[in-house]
Amino acid sequence: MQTRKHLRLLTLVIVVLMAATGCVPQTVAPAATEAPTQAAAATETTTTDSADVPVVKIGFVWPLTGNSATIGQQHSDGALMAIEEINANGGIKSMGGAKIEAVVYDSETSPDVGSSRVETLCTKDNVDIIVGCYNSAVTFPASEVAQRYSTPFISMGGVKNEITERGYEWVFRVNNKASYDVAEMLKGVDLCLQASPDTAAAVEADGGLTYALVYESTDWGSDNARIWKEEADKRGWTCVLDEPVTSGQSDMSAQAIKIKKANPDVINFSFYTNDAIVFTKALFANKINPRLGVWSVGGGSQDAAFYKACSPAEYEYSFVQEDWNVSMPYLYDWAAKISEDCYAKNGYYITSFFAQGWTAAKVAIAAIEAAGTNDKEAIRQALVNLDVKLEDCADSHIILTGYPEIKFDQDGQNTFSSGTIIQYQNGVQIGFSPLSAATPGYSPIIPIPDDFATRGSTSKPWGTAPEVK
Amino acid sequence: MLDSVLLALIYGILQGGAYGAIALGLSVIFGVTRVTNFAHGAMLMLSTFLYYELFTRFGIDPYIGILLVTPVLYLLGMATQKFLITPLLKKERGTTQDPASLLLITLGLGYAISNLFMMIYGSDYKTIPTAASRSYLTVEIGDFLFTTQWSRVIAFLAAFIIGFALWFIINKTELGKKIRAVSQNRDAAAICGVDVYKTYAVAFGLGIAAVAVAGACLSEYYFVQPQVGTLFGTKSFLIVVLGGLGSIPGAILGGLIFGIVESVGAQFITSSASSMLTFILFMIMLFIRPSGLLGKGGKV
Amino acid sequence: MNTKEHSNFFQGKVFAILGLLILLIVPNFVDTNVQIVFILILFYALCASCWNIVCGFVGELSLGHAVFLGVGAYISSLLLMDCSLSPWIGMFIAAAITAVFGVIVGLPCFRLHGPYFALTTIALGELIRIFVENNETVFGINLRGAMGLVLKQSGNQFIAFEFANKITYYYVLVALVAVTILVTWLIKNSKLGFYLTAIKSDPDAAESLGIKLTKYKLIAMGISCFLISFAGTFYAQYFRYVGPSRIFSHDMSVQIALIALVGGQGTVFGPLMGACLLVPITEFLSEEFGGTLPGLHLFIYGIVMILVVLYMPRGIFHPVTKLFKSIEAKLFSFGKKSVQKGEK
Amino acid sequence: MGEIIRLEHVSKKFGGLVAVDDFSGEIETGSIVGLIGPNGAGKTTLFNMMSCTYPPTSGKIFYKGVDVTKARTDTMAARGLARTFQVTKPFGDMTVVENFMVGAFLHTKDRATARKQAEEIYDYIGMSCGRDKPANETTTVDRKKLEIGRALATKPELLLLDEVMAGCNPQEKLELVETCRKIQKCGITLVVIEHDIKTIMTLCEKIVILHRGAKLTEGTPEQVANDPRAISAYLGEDYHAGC
Repeated sequence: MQTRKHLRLLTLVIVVLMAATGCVPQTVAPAATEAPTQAAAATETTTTDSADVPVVKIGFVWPLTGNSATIGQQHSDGALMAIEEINANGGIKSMGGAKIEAVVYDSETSPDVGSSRVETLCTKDNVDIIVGCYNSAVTFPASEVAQRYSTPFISMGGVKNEITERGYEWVFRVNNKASYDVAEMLKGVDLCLQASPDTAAAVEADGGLTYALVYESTDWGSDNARIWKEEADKRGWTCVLDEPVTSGQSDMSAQAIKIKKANPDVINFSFYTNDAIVFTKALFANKINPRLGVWSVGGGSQDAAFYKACSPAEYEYSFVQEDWNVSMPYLYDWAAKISEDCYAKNGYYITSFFAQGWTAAKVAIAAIEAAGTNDKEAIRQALVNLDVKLEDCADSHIILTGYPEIKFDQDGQNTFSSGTIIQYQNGVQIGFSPLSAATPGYSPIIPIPDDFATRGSTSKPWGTAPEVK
Repeated sequence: MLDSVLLALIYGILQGGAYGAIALGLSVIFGVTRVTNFAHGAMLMLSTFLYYELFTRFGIDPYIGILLVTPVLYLLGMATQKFLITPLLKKERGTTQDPASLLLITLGLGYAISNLFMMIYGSDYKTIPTAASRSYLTVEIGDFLFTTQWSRVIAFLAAFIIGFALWFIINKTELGKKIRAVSQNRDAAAICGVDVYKTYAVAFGLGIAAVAVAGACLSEYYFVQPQVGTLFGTKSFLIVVLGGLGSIPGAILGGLIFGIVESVGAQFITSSASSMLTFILFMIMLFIRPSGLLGKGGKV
Repeated sequence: MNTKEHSNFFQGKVFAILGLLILLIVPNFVDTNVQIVFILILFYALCASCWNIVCGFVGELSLGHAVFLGVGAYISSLLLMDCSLSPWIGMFIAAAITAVFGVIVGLPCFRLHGPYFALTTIALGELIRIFVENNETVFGINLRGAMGLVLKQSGNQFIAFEFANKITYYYVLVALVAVTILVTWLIKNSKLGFYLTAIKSDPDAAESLGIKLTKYKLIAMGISCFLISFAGTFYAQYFRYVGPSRIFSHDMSVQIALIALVGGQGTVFGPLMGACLLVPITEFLSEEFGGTLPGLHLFIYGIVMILVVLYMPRGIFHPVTKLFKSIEAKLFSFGKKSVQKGEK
Repeated sequence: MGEIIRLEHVSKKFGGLVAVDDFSGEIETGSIVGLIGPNGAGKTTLFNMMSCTYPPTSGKIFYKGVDVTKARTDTMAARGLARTFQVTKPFGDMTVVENFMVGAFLHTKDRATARKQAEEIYDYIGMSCGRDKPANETTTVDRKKLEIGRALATKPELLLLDEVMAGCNPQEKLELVETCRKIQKCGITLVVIEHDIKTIMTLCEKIVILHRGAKLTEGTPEQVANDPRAISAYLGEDYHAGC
C-alpha cells in the first residue's frame, strides 16, 4: 500500500517535471532554447503542405550536449535559418518547389553516437545529404559511415586535415583544414611584423621570434598545436612553452604565471568556450602582454557566449582566426540583413559558427538544386561540379562565410575556404588578413601597448560594426 | 623561478580554498549519513542557477541571494534524504547491505538534475557580472605581481566561514549533539530517543545548504552552466577522501592540497600532467592511508 | 519420458527463450537502422555482462570499467595498424594483456571497499584518459595521443573484421555475448561463483571459511577484463575509430555499470535484460529529441536509475522473470488443456 | 592425545585498551572446552586471534605444533580450524544449502560433490527450515545452526563456537547441545563461548574463565564451580543457590 502511494507520487512528480521542461523553453529562457522551437517549426512548416510537393531531406548532426554544445547550437541555428529562407522563397525550384526538411541530431560530442546518428540518417530518415559534425573526432568516423552508404556528406567545422585526405568521394569539406588555419595565423603574424618594422627588429635582436602554445588536450587543440609547431619550426621560430591543459579548469592563473615566465612574443591558444573564458581572464588579470599579441585559433573565442562572459578590456588587442570573413555584414547588404534576422531570432549577431552552419546548409541545397533530383549520385556529381563565387551570391546568399569561392578539389576539400585574422581594436573586430577581408583603413596595432590601466575604457560592445574610414 | 612558484602557491591556496568550500558539504553528509552523495555537483550547479535567476530577474547579488537560496537547498537536501535515501536505509536494515544502491541513487539524481537544467537552459555559458567578480585585488612589488578577482578571495574565505559554521553547529549546539550521536552509532542513538532519520535529513540538508553557500561564491567568478556540477563533483570527492571522509578541517585541507598541487605542479610539468598528479596523489593516499589525512581511521 | 523432461526444461522459460529468439532472428528482417539499435543493445549488454562478472558478483561498484574496454580496443587496433595483425588474432592478444592489466590494477584497488573503491576507479579512469590524450608515444608505441586511432577501411574483408552489412557485425556480437553469458553462467554455478557471492555477502565470514578474498576477486577481474577487451575490439572495428576522450570517458563507465545494475547485478541474464530495456529507450529519446531537447535521454536515464533503486533494488531481472512466469503460468494452463484435447 | 592449539603468553591491545592480557593455555584434541567470562573479558578477541583474524600484540600461537601467530585467516580454514560468529553472518543471497556448499568448496572443486556434502550436513545438524530457503529469511536458531553447519562443511578439526546459543529458548539450547556432542563424537575439538552457565557446565569437559583479559581459572566444571575465585569474580552466589 505504502509502496503504491510512493509510486503514484513519484510518477506524478515525473509527469510534472516533464511537463515543466516541455513548457519552460518557450517561456523562461528564450535565448537559450530558441533552437528547439525553431527546429520544430522548421519541421512543421515543411510537413504541413508536403501533400503534393516533393520533400528534400537534409540531415544534420551537431554537438548539442558536451563541451562544444554552444558551438553546435550556433551551427544548427545557421543551418535551420538557411533552410527556412529557402522554404519561404519557394523551396527547390528545379524540383518543382520541393520543400526542405531538416533532421537534426545530437552527436553528444561522442564519435560512436555521432556515427550511429549518421547511420540513422542514411537508413531510417533516408536523407539526401548530410551536414556535420563540428568535432573532428566525431566527423571522422561519421563521414566514413556516409561514405559506406554512398550519401553525400558535407563536413562543417571539423578541421582535421585527414577528413578529406582519405580518398572518400562522398565526403566534402566546405571549411578550412587545420593546416589552413595555422597557415593563416602565421601569415597574420608575418603581416604584423611587416606592419611594425621596429617590433620586427626588436624581435630579431632578441634572438628571433618565440611563441607559446596553450591548448585543450583533446584532438582539436593538440592537432592545432602540432601543426603550428611544424610550420613555425620551418620559419625558425622558437617554442618557449608547449602547454596542454585538461578541459574544464576553473582557474588558469598557474598557466598565466608560466606564460609570463616564458615571456613569448606570440601566444597561440585553442580552447573551447569554457576554458577560453577562464584563460582570457587570467591573461588579462596577470597583465600578460606579448608584443605580437595573443592569437586564438577560434573555437571558444568565436563564440557569442565568450563575449558575454568577458569584458572588452579582457579581449582587447587579441587576434582571432575567425573561420569566416568578418566584414561580410559590412560588405554585403544581404549578409547584414541575415545578421539582423539572426539577432532578432537568436539574440546574437552572426558568428563564424552561424555563418558556417548557414553556408554548409546552403551548399547542400545548391547541390540539390543543381542536381534537380533526389538521386544521391546526381547530388554528389553536383557537388563535384559546384563552383560558386562570392560575387554571385547576391540572390542565393550561399557564401555567408565570405569565402571568395566554393569549389571542391579532387579530395572534396574546398580550397578557397579561408578565414579572417581579426584584431579587437576598441572592442571592435578589425579584419586585416587576407586582404579581401581587411577592414578598410585599419592596420594591426603592433606592438601591443602596455595600457592595462585604461584598456577597454572606451571599448564599444561586442558586435559593433567598425567605422569604415 | 622562486617568484613564479611562490605566486603559483598563492593562487593554488586561493583555488584550493574554493575547492574546500565546495567539498565541505559532501564531507558532512558522508560523516553523518555514510552516504556518498554523487549528486553533490548537480546540487552545486542547481544553486548557481538559482543565483543566476535571482540576479538576472531581480538584480540580487549572489552573496545576498545566499539568504534566499540556502533555505531552499536545505529543504531540497532534506527532501532528498527523506524520499530517496531513508527508504533505502530502512529497507536495508537487518538484511545484507547493498553498498551500490546508495551510490546509484545519488548518481541517478545527479544525472537527472544536471540534464533537467540542460533541457531548460541549454548548454550556454552564463556569467553573473557582479562587482566582486569585476574588481581585482592586486599586489604589485616590482616585478612581482599578484592579482585576482575579489570574488576568488571571498570564495577562499568562505571555506573557513562555512567550515566554522558547520563545526559550530555540529559541536556546539543541541542539534549537533544529535547529529554526532547518530553519526557515531545510529542504533544506540535511536534507543536514546533520537529520531535517526530526521537527524539524517537535517544533516543532509546542512550539507546541501553548505554547498549552496559555496555555489554563491563560485557563481561570482565562474560561469553558470549545467555541466559545471560534474566538474566540481568529481573533484570534491577526491578532495574529501584525501582529507578524510567526514572531517571538516580535512575537507579544507584536502582542497588546499589539491589547489596547490594543481597550481604549483603546473610550474614544473604541463598542466594536463599536473591534473594527472592530483589523481595519482589521491590514489596513493588511499592505498597508504585509506581514512584520509585527518580521517578518524577505521575500516574502509 | 523424454517429452516430459522437455516440458520441464521449457517450463518457466518460455518468454526467456522467446526473447532470445527475438534477439537471434528478428534483426535479420528489420531495417538497418533498427539493426544498429540491436547492435548497440548487444554491445552494451556485452560490456555490462563483463562488468557484472567482477562487480556484480563481488558487490563493488567500478565506475572505471571503460578503461579496460579502451585498453582492449587500443591494443587490438594498434596491432592491426602497426603490425597488420588480423583483429581476430589481435583480440586474443589484447584480451590477455587487458586481463593482466586488470589484475595488476585490481591488486591495490580491491583492498578498498564501497565508496572508496568506486572513487578510486573513477580516478583511475580519468587518469588513464588524460594520460592517453597527452602522450603520443608510450614505451615506443605510437598511441597517437588525443587524435585517437583511425582504422582504414580494408574493403569488407572477413580477415580484417570488416563486413559490408550490419547483420554480420550483429552475429559476431551475438557470439561474443553468448560466450560471456555462458562464462557468467559457468562462474555462477561453480566454486568461483559461490565464493564471489559469499565475499559479497560477508567478507569476514567468507574469509573464515578459507576463501582467499583477493585471489578470487582478481580471478574474476581477470576474466572480466579478458572478455570486455573483446567488446573493445568490436567497438574499434565497428566504429573504425577509437578516441581516448570517448572510450576512456567517465560517461562510458557509468553507462556500463548502470545497465548491469538496472538489469540485476549478480544475475546471468540481468545485464542483457538491462541493455534491452535501457538502450532502446535512450536511443529512441536521443534520436527523437536529441536535436530539439538535448539532455532528455540522460534525464530519463537518471529517473530510471532512481526508480529502479527505490522499487527494484536488485535490478529488474527478478521482478521481470516473475512477471513473465506468472503470465506464462496462465497461458501454460491454457496450453496444457489444449494439448490434452489434442491427445484425445 | 596431545594438544591441538596452544597459546603462549598471548596479549592483545587495542590502543590503550588491553583486551587479552598474557593468556597461556592449550586445548586437547577431541575435547570440548568452554570459555566463559563476563562481557568484555576478551573471549571473542581470543577467538579472533586463534582464527588469525588479527595477530596478537605479543605472544605466540601454535596450531598442531606449527607457529601460526602471523598466519592469515583463510589459511587457517585449510589447516582445519573453523569458527562461527557471535553476530551471525549468513550469506543472505544464498539458500541454506548453498551456504554450506561455500564451506564444502574448500576441499572440492566439483559442484555436485559440494552439494552432496552440504545436504549431508543439513541432515546431520538437524535443520528443518528447508534446504532451499534463502538464508536471510531463516529464524535465529536456524541461523546459528547455519553458522555451525557452514563451519563444519570445511571439515575442521577444531571448531570455535562463539555464543551459538545466545538468543535461543531452552528447547533450542538442548538441541544445540546435542548437536555439539554429535560433532565432538566425530573427533572434532570444540571450543565454546557461552553465557548460559548451566548449559556450559553440562556440555563441557573443561572450562576456562576469563576475567579482564586474563585467565582466572580453569578445570573441570566441578573444579571451576568450586573455585572460590571464580565464584566471587564471576559466578556469584546465584550459582550455589541454583544448585
